[in-house]
Amino acid sequence: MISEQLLYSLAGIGLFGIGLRATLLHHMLLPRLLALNVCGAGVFLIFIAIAYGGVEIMADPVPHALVLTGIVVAVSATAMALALGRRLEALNDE
Amino acid sequence: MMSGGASTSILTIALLIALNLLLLSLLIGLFRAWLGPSVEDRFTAVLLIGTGGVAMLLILSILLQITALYDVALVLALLAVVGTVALTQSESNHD
Amino acid sequence: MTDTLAMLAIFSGLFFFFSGSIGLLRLPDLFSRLHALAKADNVGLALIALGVIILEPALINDIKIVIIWLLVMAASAISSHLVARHALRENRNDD
Amino acid sequence: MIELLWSIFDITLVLILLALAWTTCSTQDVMRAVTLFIAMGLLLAIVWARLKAPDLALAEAVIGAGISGALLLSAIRDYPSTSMVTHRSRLTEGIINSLTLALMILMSWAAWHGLNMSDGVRLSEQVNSQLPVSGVSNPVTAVLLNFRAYDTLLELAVVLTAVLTVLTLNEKRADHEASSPLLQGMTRWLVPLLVVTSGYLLWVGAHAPGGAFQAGAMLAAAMILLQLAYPSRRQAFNNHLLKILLVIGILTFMLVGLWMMSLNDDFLAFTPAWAGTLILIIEAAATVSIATALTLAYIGGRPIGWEGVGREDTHRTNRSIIENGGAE
Repeated sequence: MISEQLLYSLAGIGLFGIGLRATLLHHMLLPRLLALNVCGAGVFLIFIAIAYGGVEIMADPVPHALVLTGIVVAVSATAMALALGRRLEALNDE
Repeated sequence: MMSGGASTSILTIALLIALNLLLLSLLIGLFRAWLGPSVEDRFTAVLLIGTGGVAMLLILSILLQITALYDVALVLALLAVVGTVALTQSESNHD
Repeated sequence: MTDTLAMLAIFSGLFFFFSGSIGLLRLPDLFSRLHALAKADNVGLALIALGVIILEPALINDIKIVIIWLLVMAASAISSHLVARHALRENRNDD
Repeated sequence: MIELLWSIFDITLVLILLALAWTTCSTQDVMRAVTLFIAMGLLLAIVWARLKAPDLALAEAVIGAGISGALLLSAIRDYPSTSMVTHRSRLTEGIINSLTLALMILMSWAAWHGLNMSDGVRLSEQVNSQLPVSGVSNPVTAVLLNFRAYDTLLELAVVLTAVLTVLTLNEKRADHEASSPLLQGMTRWLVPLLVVTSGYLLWVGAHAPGGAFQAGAMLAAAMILLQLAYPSRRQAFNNHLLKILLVIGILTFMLVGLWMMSLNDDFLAFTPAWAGTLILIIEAAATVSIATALTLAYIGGRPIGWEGVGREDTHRTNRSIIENGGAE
């Protein structure tokens, strides 16, 4: 049970690291946003890995609720960032 | 739970093998997403993950005894087409 | 007995999934790849769904699985059409 | 044997996930990155299912397959160049790489120790002991709308703020060209199915995975599909109605909270006997608001005639604000 928790936590850390590195490296908005979303997915995965308790035991619902709101906030924040980028593009074009 | 008698344990093992093979098949399909060359070629791999994901969710729901995973599979099946529509519509007046 | 039947269905479904994903990887162009994908989408998922239906006791879930299978079939047909049409249009623009 | 097979499955799944993340983040082509990102979203839904989080798997399936894919693919149209060339200096790149690696090692160490030293006490025990008085039997819904209702209220406020920003900044995108008849035919039967499923998810959320977020996202996916198939019918919505729908979730939530405050002294402290009904009312309103918010976020700005001002006027106002801001 602890091995699954650890495996998926490490996977979450891996996703977080990959996303963070790419967020810092890229210049353009869209790739950066994708990387930031990957980064966020890593954080969600760490939460859910810790909430997991084994095949026959019910997982902890509190982190599930946190991540559920997190997913919806992440998609709205992405939409907001895209709108900001679009506005910036429009102003630069003039 | 599944770990009750001897026959159910054989069934569990068989289902787990099926699950692993299904994941392997998705992995093979994913190489197409990596190779491309065109956008449409990459998208065929996404379509395969959609269907394979539905199949995996069905098997997982038997293995983990979570019937709610059928709802997840249902949702995935319903929305599988939205991504494709978005792809084909978004690019059609790209240039 | 029922378990054996279910396993038989699931593993034959896996065979179609594998032929689909290997076809996706090996076939030369987009249209034949879409054709390979249809095997996994239609027959592969149908057999796996059949196996899961045999294993799943609750009738309501069985109905759900049948709906899922029908939806995936419809989605697969429409997705293939849209992707192929999109690819044709893009190519015509290039010429 | 069973353990071993689960381990093989877990390790393969994790490796595929990491490989997809890596290629998404390192590819030079935006279109390819978005496609791989959608694939990663689908795979994440399977990971949530594997980790026994069906609520999350539902949300990820709706948002990953339906909404973020459509959002990002339509955003690609806004950016003229599709290549993404990174031109950080070699030194900067080295610093970023080593800092990220150091952070990851630190986090792994923390995860290792945290998991080994954990005493196994979980919040789930407290949740389960309070579940009978929460009014619902799905623990995740109980946490979201009863035990930590404050969080959910503020989360709705965050979504509203994000959408208000989108609406403030832009007009809606230009329409697509008309779609194929087959797509329109499919939309005609698929959209009603999506709406019904959304209602099902809302209803089932009380005792099984589902709830306002999944239902709202599902409804938004239906609207997005409708707009993709019938681009010219976008203005079928009445703007006044849209404005009301956008805030009805948060409004209902706060009114219920204040009402409960008048009875039980605490904001959002539900009376156990009514909790089930109140949660359903709040969730129904929240579903509508989330759906409206996500649809407007997808459209990418104000629909035509959102305020009395015409396109040119708004534009000039924004311009002058920026210029004046620069002058001061």
